Amino acid sequence: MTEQMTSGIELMFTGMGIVFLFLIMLVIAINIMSALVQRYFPDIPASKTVPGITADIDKSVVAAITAAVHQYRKKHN
Amino acid sequence: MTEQMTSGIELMFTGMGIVFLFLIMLVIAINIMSALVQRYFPDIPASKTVPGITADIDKSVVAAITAAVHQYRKKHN
Amino acid sequence: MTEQMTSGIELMFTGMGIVFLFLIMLVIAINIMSALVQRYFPDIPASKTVPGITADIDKSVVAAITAAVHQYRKKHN
Amino acid sequence: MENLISLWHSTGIYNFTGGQAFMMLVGFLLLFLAIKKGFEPLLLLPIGFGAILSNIPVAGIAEEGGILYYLYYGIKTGLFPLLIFMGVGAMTDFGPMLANPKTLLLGAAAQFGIFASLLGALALNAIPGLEFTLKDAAAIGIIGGADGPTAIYVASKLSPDLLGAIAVAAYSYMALVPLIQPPIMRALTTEDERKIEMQQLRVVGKTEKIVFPLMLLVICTLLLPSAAPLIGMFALGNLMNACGVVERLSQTAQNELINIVTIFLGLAVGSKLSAEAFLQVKTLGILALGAIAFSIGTAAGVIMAKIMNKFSSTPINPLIGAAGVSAVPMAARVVNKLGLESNPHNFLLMHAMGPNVAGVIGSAVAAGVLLSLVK
Amino acid sequence: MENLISLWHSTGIYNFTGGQAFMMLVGFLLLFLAIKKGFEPLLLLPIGFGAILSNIPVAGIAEEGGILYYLYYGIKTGLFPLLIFMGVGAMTDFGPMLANPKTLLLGAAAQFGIFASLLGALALNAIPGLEFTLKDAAAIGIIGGADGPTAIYVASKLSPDLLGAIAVAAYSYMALVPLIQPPIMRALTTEDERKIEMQQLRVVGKTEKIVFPLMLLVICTLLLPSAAPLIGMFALGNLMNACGVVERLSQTAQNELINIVTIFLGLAVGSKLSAEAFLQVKTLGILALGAIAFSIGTAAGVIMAKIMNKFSSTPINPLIGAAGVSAVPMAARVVNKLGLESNPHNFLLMHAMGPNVAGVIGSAVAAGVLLSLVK
Amino acid sequence: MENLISLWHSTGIYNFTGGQAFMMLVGFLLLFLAIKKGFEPLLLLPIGFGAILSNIPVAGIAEEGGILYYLYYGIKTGLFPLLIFMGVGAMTDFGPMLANPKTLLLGAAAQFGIFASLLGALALNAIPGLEFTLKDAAAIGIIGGADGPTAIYVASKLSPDLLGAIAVAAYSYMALVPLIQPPIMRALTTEDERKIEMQQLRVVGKTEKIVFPLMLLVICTLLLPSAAPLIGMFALGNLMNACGVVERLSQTAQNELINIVTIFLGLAVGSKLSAEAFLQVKTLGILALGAIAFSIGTAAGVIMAKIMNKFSSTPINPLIGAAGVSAVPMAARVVNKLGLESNPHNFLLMHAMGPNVAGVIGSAVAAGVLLSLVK
Ligand code: NA
Ligand code: NA
Ligand code: NA
Repeated sequence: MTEQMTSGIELMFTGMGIVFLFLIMLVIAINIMSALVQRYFPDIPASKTVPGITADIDKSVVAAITAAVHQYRKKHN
Repeated sequence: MTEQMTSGIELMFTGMGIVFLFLIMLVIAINIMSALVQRYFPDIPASKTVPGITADIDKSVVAAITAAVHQYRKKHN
Repeated sequence: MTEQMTSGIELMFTGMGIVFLFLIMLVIAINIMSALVQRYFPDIPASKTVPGITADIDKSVVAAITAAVHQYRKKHN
Repeated sequence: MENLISLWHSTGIYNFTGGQAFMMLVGFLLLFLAIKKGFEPLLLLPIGFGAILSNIPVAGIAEEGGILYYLYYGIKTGLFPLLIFMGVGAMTDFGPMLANPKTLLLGAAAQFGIFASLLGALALNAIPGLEFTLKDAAAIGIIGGADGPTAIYVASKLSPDLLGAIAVAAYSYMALVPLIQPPIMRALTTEDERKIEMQQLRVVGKTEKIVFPLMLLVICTLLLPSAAPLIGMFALGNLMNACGVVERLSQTAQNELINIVTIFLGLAVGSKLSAEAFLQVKTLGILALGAIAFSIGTAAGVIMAKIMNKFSSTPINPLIGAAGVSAVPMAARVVNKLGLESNPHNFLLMHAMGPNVAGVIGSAVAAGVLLSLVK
Repeated sequence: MENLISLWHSTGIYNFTGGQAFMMLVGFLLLFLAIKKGFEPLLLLPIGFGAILSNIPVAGIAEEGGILYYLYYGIKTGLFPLLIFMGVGAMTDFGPMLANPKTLLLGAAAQFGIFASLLGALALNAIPGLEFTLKDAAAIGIIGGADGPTAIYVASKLSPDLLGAIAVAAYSYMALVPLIQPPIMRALTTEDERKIEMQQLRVVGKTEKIVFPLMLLVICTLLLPSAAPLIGMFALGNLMNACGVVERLSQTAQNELINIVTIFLGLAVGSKLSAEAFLQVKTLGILALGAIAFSIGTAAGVIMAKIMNKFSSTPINPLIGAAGVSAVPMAARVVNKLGLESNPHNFLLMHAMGPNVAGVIGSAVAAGVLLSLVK
Repeated sequence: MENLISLWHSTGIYNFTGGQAFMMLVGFLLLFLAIKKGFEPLLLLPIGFGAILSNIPVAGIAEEGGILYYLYYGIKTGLFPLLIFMGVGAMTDFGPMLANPKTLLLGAAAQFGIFASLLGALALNAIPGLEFTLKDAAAIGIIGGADGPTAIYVASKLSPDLLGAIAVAAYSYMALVPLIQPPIMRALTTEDERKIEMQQLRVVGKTEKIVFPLMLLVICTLLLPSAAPLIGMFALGNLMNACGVVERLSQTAQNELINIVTIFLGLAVGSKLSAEAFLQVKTLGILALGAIAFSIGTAAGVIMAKIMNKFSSTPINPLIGAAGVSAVPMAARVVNKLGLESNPHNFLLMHAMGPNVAGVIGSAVAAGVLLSLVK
């Protein structure tokens, strides 16, 4: 086996080792962090859309608005 | 006539010649391409707006939406 | 007092002098300009929003549209 | 006291040269034309402002270390005009042209303005004190292409010192198209000709629109690779729009990217409006030749359309030849207006859009010829 | 094995210096202030992140070849702060100021903070170990201008090593305006003064708004061309917005362009927050002087307003003088809040916007003075 | 006449080399795949177009003075891939991963494809005429990361000559994920395993999402600072989005900025598709190794998931291991599809998103290892 190949194999072991080490550390850190945050800084689950409002608009209205926005964009850009 | 002028005139003839040659080639190529495409790869005429939907919205609604979009943009930018 | 301090104090007087001189000139220029413009080039007060339209849309409609725009943006970006 | 004297010596009043003052007035004139007269405001406003900024004494905004100096690299490298061209490509619909490809020839004929004014520039060398090199003449001629980014691209390569005047002339005359073209168009056509109605154009499918920019690029590669930077970026923009699968890139190219580059390009062009470069008899020559270029281009387009009308199986309204100079979409609108004057049912806009966008290709081709032959 | 040792030698743990660790904590502190305390998050978040990135050992993100190194060119050339200033100009409405031009003087008075803290910096040289040059002192003083891009622009020209600390101080104190200003404003005014209602402002027409930025640029050119880069780009943005004919450019300048540049500028400023540059007694001096600058500027504005109220035919509420430091629009909001506390019908927001935007001009003028006199 | 000959000598027909013609065909093939087959069109369209432009004879678009030459600086400096990574970070939701952190290990296992194909490249040196250095092998291996910007970043640092082929392979195989992965996934799992339903994920709060990118950066700093440019810009984007206080910056990073950079990056990558660099046996090796890398990565992910399912208290469907290669979000969608095939009530999309985004981190870490150990 060539020297290059040897260093390649070594690289593979080191590399995969580091990748696993890194992500295992991350798993541990996440677990600790999540526990701490949920215990000491709990927050209301983030919900980006306001479902109440969105649900009220039926699809045809959304379609109409989408088209209007399209028109608006075309005119204004 | 100066030498410069001579080369200018020569440039004019060469230039217009190339321009025409180029665009004539393009006309020929378009004709061939259009024939081929319409024969072998016909597609439904592209229509970017959906007229049905757009037509349904009367102008005042569009105006209202445009204004709303304006407000939205101001707030969110 | 150090020489540096002296030049600092000098700088302060010159600086504040220039700042005031500049802005006083600007005040004078604005007064002249406004008088001239209002006399010779009067224009209808600029109003960027069209209050009539905006007022007609009640808040819930605006909210609905805002949500729709949001959806539209998410889909189209 | 020392400070005060040093400050006084650094005021604009103390340092102003007549040339700078004059060029700032030119800048204000451009702003006036842009804002009050609506002359191509998107470009002439930043150009005018750039002219003012670069002629402020002491500040050195267009000199090394100043912002306009750095922005000018975008022109020097060709980046800015080519990115604008990409954006324009993305905004261009080749549908009307593909529906009636022979109108491409009108976009060829109208380029005669370019070469005629090139000759004109050389002829002006007869006047003592004027000395245009062949490169200068070519850069001036390209004004007749009626296409801003092409003119800036060519001028930056062939004659950067004249860039300011050339860009100003190009955009000003594009804005003046509704004044320059109609008399020429009326003079060269009869009332009957202007009344000619044209057959409705077929709808061009998506596949043709996708294939076209690629075909254009191939022909350019084979015949005239020196035009490939311009034609290539134009075709890229057009393809991004036509293909429909990279909508977000196409939108950005047409909007934010072209807007950013427009501001930078305008300012950088303005930085070439220095007193030394602009306050020369040459500039008057450039302005005169630019007007001639537009006029001759218009005339050549109309005459070509008249000839084609003679030989064509379907009627061709000679007015649409005027749109061949490009100046998209103004020239096409002018055609439409004149058509409606003679015949209220004659909507020529779509028919004029074909030669109009063909004119963009035509002047890019002419630019390629000049870039490859003028050395 | 060799690999493992070589890897160990390339870990952060192995290479960390105390200074880097400390500066990363500073970065996290800035992120905390930005995200949790709402301190100017648009700038402090990228600055804080840039501080972290540039202090990561081994990675060399702020050294040649690293991304922050390249982004810093945008500050070195002045491009980034000037483009931000253009965007700010496009967002600024000079209407309230034009309706009551004498409030411009409040924007002049508040610049006293700049020169007072400049003197303060020189005075600190008495402390052994501290050594501020006149350039350093000027760069520190500009914190009192309460205007981020101006501070960064001046610091990058006069004292790039202090840039990080100066930018952080400037933006932090701008965020702290609601805490710093009220006690000073209350101390210097009586309850009756705070109750003063001001006359409603006239509506300013479009033409005046178009002419103003041009007039501003002309005066700057004549009196103080060294301020022309700042004032010029500000006026350009303002004109683009006011004229109404280049709406798409104005929108891009206010949104996408300023956003892109803000990210880049913040990161690049962060790259100057290295341990060697920041972990010095100087930094404490800068932070102290910054607070003094804001306080003195506020006081000077309020006192000026009191004086003007004495001599003015129409009543002037002294509180609006505090808005003269700029810190747009926070300072104006603080004024409004204090006005409402004393008199629930007293809406001072619009009246405070005049001095507020005047303060931006005022500090750009002060910047011009410093750039032209401090060598 | 001289002109005509000179023109003829400047045509593409006269100057075409076979290599250029072939590379233009490769460019057209990429356009075809992008437009008609929907292969990662956002990148492959500009790359394909860039390939065409850079192989146009005479024009020199990728040589000094040409636009692609200048755009390539954005890759050389690392700016473009890192900005894309920032944008991707802003678009990434770490919620599903934070809800089930052990799935991160799947994103680790799938990186085995990188190192396996690195070995493969070295093994190919046995074939006469092929000569991959360790740097080349590392750059090729990173294709297995299934992440475009990471591959481009690493290749530009380690083996710029292979950049074109590597980028094309990376994006092509990402587009081919729906073809490459399913057979491997089916072969390695039983029907019963594919039917496994997973517990619904808890909702992850905003604070955890804010803290995560910072934590990621800290761990990266401590363990592997050579990955910090990639991880750092990714974390910055993610933080800007998660924190909610710099919405306008986050939006710009996800939209206009990433779009602009994508166009530029694609064109610049295309400029590395020159005949000399691409028309080598090496390229075939790269394409073969890329496919192997994806396959092995997929297999490693699935096997890891099977092992974890054995030891886990809650059930883990082995299919989600395939998503560990990244190729966001295609790989997760493929998982979802296969899950539904075996069990119509089995929605694995969210469960697969965890390993999917973990795979992005995993390949950035692998990139850091390669950048720090391969010299
Ligand atoms: Na033209
Ligand atoms: Na200020
Ligand atoms: Na990956």
